[in-house]
Amino acid sequence: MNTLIAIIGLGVLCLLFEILDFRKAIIPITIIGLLGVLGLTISEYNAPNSYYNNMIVVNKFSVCFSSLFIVLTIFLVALSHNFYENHQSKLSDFIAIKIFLLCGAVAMVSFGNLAMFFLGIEVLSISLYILAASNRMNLKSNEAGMKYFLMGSFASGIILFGICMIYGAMGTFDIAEISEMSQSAELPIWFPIGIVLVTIGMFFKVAAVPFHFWAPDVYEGSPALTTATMSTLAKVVAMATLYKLLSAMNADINYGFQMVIVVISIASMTVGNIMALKQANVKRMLAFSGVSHAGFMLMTLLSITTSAGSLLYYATAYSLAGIAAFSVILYVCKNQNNEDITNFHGLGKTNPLLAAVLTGALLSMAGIPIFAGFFAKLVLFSQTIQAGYLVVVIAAVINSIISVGYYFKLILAMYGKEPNETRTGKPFLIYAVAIVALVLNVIIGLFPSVILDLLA
Amino acid sequence: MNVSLLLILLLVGAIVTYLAGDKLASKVALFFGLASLGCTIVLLNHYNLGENISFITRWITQPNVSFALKADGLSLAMVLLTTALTPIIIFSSFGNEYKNSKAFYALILFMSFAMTGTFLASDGLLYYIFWELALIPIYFIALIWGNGDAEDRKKAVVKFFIYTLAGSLFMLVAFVYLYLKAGSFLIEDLYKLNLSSSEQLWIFLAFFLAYAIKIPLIPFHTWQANVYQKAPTVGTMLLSGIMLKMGLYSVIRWQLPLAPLAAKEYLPVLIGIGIAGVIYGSIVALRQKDLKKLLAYSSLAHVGLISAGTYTLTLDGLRGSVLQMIAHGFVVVGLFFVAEIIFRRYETRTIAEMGGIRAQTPKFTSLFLLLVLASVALPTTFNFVGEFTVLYSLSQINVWFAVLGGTTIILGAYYMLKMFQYTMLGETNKRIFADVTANEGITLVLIVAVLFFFGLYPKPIIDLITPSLEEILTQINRIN
Amino acid sequence: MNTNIALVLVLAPFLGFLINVFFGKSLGKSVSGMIGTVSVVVSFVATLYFFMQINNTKQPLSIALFDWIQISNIKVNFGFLLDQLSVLWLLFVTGIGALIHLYSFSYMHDDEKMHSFFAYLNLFIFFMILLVVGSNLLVLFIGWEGVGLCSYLLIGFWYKNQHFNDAAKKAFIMNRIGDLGLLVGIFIIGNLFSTLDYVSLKTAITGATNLNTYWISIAAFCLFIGACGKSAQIPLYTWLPDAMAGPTPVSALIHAATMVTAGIFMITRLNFVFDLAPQVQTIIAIIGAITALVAATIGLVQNDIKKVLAYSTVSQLGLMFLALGLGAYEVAVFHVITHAFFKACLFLGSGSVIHGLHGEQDMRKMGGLKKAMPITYITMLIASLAISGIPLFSGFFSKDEILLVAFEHSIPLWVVASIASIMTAFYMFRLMYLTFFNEFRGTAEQKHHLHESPALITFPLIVLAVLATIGGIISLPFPEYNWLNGYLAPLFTKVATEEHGLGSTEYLLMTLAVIGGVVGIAIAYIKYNKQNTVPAEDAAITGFSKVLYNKYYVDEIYNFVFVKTINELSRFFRDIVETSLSALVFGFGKVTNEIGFYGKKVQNGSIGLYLFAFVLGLCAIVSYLFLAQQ
Amino acid sequence: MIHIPDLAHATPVQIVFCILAIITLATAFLTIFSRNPIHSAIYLVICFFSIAGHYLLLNAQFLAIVHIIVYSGAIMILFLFTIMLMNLNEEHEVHKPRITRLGAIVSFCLICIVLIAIFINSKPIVGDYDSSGEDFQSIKVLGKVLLNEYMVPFEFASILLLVAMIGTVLLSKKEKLEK
Amino acid sequence: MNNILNQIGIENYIFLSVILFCIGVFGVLYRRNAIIVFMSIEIMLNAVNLLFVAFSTYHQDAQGQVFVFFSMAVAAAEVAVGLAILVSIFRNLGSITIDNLKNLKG
Repeated sequence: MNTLIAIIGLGVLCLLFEILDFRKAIIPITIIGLLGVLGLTISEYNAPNSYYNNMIVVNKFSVCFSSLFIVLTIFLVALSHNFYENHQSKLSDFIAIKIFLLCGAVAMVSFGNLAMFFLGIEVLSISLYILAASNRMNLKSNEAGMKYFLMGSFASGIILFGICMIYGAMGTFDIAEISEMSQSAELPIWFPIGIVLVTIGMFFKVAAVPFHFWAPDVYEGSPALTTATMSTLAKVVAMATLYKLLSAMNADINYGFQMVIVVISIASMTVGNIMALKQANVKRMLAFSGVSHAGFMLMTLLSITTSAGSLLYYATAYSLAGIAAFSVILYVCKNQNNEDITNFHGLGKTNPLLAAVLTGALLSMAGIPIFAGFFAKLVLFSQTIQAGYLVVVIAAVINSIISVGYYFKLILAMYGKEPNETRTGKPFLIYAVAIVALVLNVIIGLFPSVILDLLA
Repeated sequence: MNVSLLLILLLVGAIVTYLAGDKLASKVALFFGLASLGCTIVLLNHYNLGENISFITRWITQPNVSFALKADGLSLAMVLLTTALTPIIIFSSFGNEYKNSKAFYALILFMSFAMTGTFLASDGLLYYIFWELALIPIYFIALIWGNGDAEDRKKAVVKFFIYTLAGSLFMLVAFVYLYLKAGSFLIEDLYKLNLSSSEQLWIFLAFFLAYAIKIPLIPFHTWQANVYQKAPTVGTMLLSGIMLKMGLYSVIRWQLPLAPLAAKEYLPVLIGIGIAGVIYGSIVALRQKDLKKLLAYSSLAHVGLISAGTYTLTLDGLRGSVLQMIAHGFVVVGLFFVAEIIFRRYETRTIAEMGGIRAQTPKFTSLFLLLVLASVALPTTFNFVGEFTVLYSLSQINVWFAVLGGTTIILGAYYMLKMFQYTMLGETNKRIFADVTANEGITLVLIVAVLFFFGLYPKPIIDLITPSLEEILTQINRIN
Repeated sequence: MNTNIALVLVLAPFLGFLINVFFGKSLGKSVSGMIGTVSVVVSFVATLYFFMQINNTKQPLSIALFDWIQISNIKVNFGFLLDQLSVLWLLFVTGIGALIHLYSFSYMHDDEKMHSFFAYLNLFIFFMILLVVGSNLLVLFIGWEGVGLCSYLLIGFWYKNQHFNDAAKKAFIMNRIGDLGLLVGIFIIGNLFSTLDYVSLKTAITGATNLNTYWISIAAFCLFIGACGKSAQIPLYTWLPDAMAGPTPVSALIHAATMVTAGIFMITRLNFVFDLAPQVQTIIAIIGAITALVAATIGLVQNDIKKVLAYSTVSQLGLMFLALGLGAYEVAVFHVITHAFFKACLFLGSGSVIHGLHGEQDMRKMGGLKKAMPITYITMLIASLAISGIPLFSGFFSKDEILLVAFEHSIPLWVVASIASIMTAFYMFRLMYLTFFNEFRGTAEQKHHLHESPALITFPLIVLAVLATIGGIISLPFPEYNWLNGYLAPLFTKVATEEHGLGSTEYLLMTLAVIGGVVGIAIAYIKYNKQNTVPAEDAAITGFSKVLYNKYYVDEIYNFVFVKTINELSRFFRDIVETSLSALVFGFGKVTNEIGFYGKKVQNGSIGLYLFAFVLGLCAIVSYLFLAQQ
Repeated sequence: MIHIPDLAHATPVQIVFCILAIITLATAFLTIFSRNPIHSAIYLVICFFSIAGHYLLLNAQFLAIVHIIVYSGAIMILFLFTIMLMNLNEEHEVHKPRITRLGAIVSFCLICIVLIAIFINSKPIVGDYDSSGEDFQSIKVLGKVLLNEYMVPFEFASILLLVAMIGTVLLSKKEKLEK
Repeated sequence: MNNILNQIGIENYIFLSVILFCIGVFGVLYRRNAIIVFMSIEIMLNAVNLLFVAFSTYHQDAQGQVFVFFSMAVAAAEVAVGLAILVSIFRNLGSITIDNLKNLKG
């Protein structure tokens, strides 16, 4: 609860700064503020509580994920400095929207009532619609915003319908009550329908096949920083929320539902990876890679009672790698009008450090050891095998192999090609974010218990 | 004093080398390579005195993973191979100029680190991590410092990486499965498992895929020749000298004890695959135009024989293959170095463009010939000891295996001598072939000396590896 | 003491090798030659010491040095066994070796790489000694492969000529085919008896009651294949004539006197194994007889002086195998020794001729050398008489014993062997007449330079000629004077040939053999001396003699059946199998890439399509869960 | 099971429901089918009014009023403004490809059939509906619920609106630096 | 107070809502004019709102109606943002046909 309030306060503060003409201070203050919020959030780790008639429930799950989101936001805000250099007059808006986005995200993992869930997801989505379309003179950005908006609202409609069904079945929006009532034998069919519809809506948000079509287009069209936000923060949020929804409402995940998850998970991995192979645009490639990672993360739903820790771990690993990768992309494509892979040619020679960071990030996503991505996959595999879904794991393994194909395409471009231009300037924040994100990734890769034990 | 010191040394070496800058990198790397060799020898001494040099500590609680390094004779023998070859390989590269050499030498040491780790790890996951880690440096070494057309090289290297990764991921699944059964990744705990024969079969297959690609056994070898050809010679040496042995070592350490029933059931098939590799590799090698490719196929033939020996599941087979692994490691490094020496002078690897070198440099010729002879397992070379033991073990299973596997001594002689004839003999080449430099000479002499010393007196190594092999064998034979 | 002397015996040539390899060039030709020769002489002296000792004590010496290889329960020791057989072998190996070193001293003096020649020769002697004195099959195998290696090095000594290199390679590879057989034989023996040591093997076999004769036969057969390779028997004999590419002393030492007899040594050494495999013995005898005949027929028409001698060697080896196959080991050994004397003499003589003619080897371009090279002529004549089985020369005794044994066991074999002997007499004298009689047919330039070889060449010739003459006395066909049989008796488990006096049959046979030899010589005399026929030019050879001249086209057949096949197979594997395997692996990547390519077309940017997919997905999930489940 | 009200014995409420339902569905369809966006907008307004009628039928007067104010009053005006702004009166729409229509119709039929089939398949509600007799939907009660229990979401909705506001500003504001 | 659902039945409301929702879905798929698509989405949301109220009556519970307020707020916010995006597209493209938005694909 405190987290939420603090974040909102920070957002408002941002807007105020603009009015007070403290534009220069916005980013530092925000970062410091967010660090404070992070501390505040972590302090609640051992104090699970629920606030305001169960509207907000703070537990370990919410604290952990909120902290992850805050960390990601810190990175994203830090990257904003460089990215919005030429948009100073809108800086406060951008930052404020990011912070509100964060509070939507926090609401989504700490809701105790479906109203909060719905509002949270809408705050998040609307912020993203805006961010996607924020490059108003660029048709691609417009298109991305429009596509995202149309499909997102469509999905919101589905989610709303689902919530309505749940309400029809239970007569309440309170998660705890729903959870309690779902134990009773006589349930109207509305409840499972509602759950399924909400799940489908969330599938859209995490971009799982066949609800993924928006992702590559939107990722490609949006400004790079927004893409970074979507592919790291938004995806992780949506996944965590889906997990929380299904686990908190004690939904009956029967055999059929598990089959659906299995199929969607495998389809997401496969389609995402295969489609990514032929992409020339890096953002688009990472969008498809995100689709496949969504498929991986969906595997956690198959062992929902025990997999919170592994989801957190996977999400952390994936998003940290994503942040590191995107900071390099931001740097490389700063003054380019596209994010084609050709921009990366020879980066290994012109800028070995960032090339190494990007390589590390991609290796992490591909699941190569010592990077966190490896452990994430390992834990996931072990949980899924334990749950008895060896088939999914085999599919996941085959997909990991395919994924190496396109991750290495980028690495090859960096090391195997001659550079076609030189870049000057060493934006400190980008370097800092890239390195810190990757170092964090490696650290949790070396000491996975740090994260895994949080939600064990 | 325990084996973790060795790993730390190599890792620190990699970092220091990178920091040392381009000029000093090679020397620093050599220093650390030698230091690790020294360290290995000291450790070996401690081990022989009966001290415990293993190292184990809890790493991750959930899943239950330990940072466990266990040094028994087998591991130490392989570590010795790694740490002995690393300085030799580094030293062999002194005649070449590499761009960004600090990264190059750091990667070599890092790879050495990862491979040493693979040989030492006694925790499944740790082992897997090292196993994968070893892949990354060689990928970059081959990609960045390789030779030939960049596109072709990329294709070959990526194929290699994806292919090997593909195999090892299935191994990971197998490990996860075993972990879920045993609740720990520690090899001791995994050994205790009682798996049904169908489980063993699947686990065996998963491991087999990983190892068959890494070793490589036919028909999983298609990456090999291309990568050997494209990689810089140092990379090729690392790959063929040590990395292949990772696969073979793993068969002995992990695959056979964990799934002995499957190995026993499919014993003829497995040996057959190995022997098919011998014959196939030898025959393909006959008509190779590229010297490095020829050596790659010869390597294919040799590892085929080694794996056949391993899958006999007899003490002789295991012992012979370990001996042969070490011997082959040295000889193949030497041969690739010879290819490099010629390349330095003639800028070619095509055999047809060589010839008539002997008249110009008798010393080099003699050393080359000795390596060729070691490669064809002439008695008194280390390779003979290994090959003889392996063939002997094959004959214990079935004489025909020995006969077919033994064709290596005919075909091997055929292609190696043919190669020797067309690279070295004949009318004096018009192009001048400068005599070997001191560095080159020392490297070759060292290798040859090792081969002949252990060829005459393999007892130290036999005594080193036999107890641990016996232990593994009891593990293999625990269920019948 | 014995150990040390044995070590000196073995290591002296090796030391010579090392010195010549490392310092030969700087030491100069004479010194390096001296070192080479002296080291072999040292070995010879040491051998003499042991010979005396063993001849007196009749006790074999066994010397263990160190543990070498460990397989299963077998600990293979690196050790020596000095008994009657090995010492006898050592005697002529080192003895003839020393002579040939001496000979080479002069013969190779013009060659710039004389020091490496001596190094190789020394190395050869070392390996040969190792082969002979090894206490077990593995040490024998070291020597076995080592002499093969030296043979390779020496055949290809003039490495600038790729044909010579081809010949060297061929020799090595064909030897290796045999080596594989030997190895497999060793494996089987090891598996059967858990030991590779001769002494313990012998105790194991003689002491055992129910032996697995099936496997022993197979082992014996495999060992015989090994012997075939090394001793140039059908079907692995083709390398030996090609091996004449090497310098002549090499041909004399390796390809006539010593190395090629290794097969006989090995079979004799393991006589107790072969005795248990009568079928294999029969095969050995038959192969030996056929080889003797086939090689002799080819020898009839060869024009290269060394090729004639080479086929003669093959033929003689065939006779020895015949004896081995018939269980007459001591007879074979006897023939080995006499053959070593006269064949070395012949080769060295031919070398002297070639030396005199500056490298000319074609007999059609020789003739009339009798006057220019009297010593060579006389020594070669003696050796030729010996090989033709003219009484009182050593060859007479040994060959006659073989024929006797053959007659005792099987008339057809005796007939074949006899024919081979007659042919031998014929082509040897064909060689003599073409080389030494009538007029010189070479160029004037060569004629001008004709001269007798220097003393260093002629001295060994004389010594060998003497030995070829009197060598027979070690095994006279009278039991009381047959020293050799008595000397070797402890080696053999059963008495192969009954010690009996000479009956009338034997005398008859002997007479027949002598007549045969004389007839052979007479035909050669009529044809090549009286009529002064010169063999036709290569192109003019027709009919069956063309087949013979081309060695029954065996090389061509082998080339076609094996070498070509394997090369074609290699090409097929390289071009087809490798490519398709590679394509298969790439195929996976390609297919996924293709799918990705088409997948890109599906993602066409239309919101309508995306929503359609959304709705479809929703319907599918909902209907699966709520309609299909009921 | 769906039970079609027997018109002969239908209560007034049922008749009203039917009429409202028909109006709702018909205007919704017309909204989609009319070519002129303005017409669509008008039909939509009618549709919203009919929905408000449903609310009234269900005795949710406050909600009905809010609904009319928000939807018909605010949102529809926004739509109309935009339409006017863009001068979209008629036939701006390009010809729809057949495949689009087909796809739309197929998915419409599918989703309709599937959803309806599910609800038809489901267990019918047996027995009377609860009637607690308590007031649960007067303004007073709604206000209490909204500002007590649902205080946090209520406040949070303001964030939502704030974001939307900032967003629209962001999307329409011209930048000084932007050229 | 009598429960009105006794006369109409919750099923009928569900069917009505479902059909209305589906019409909304249909509209989204059928029309290419972005404004009409927005309207269709509004129809979808309204269908759900109607159902909320019906369920609220069914459960005799105010929460459902409260939720409708939130849903309205969300709808309003969405429309505002959506129209803002639409306007900028119109400015750049001169059209609001969503079929023209096909630059991003593949």
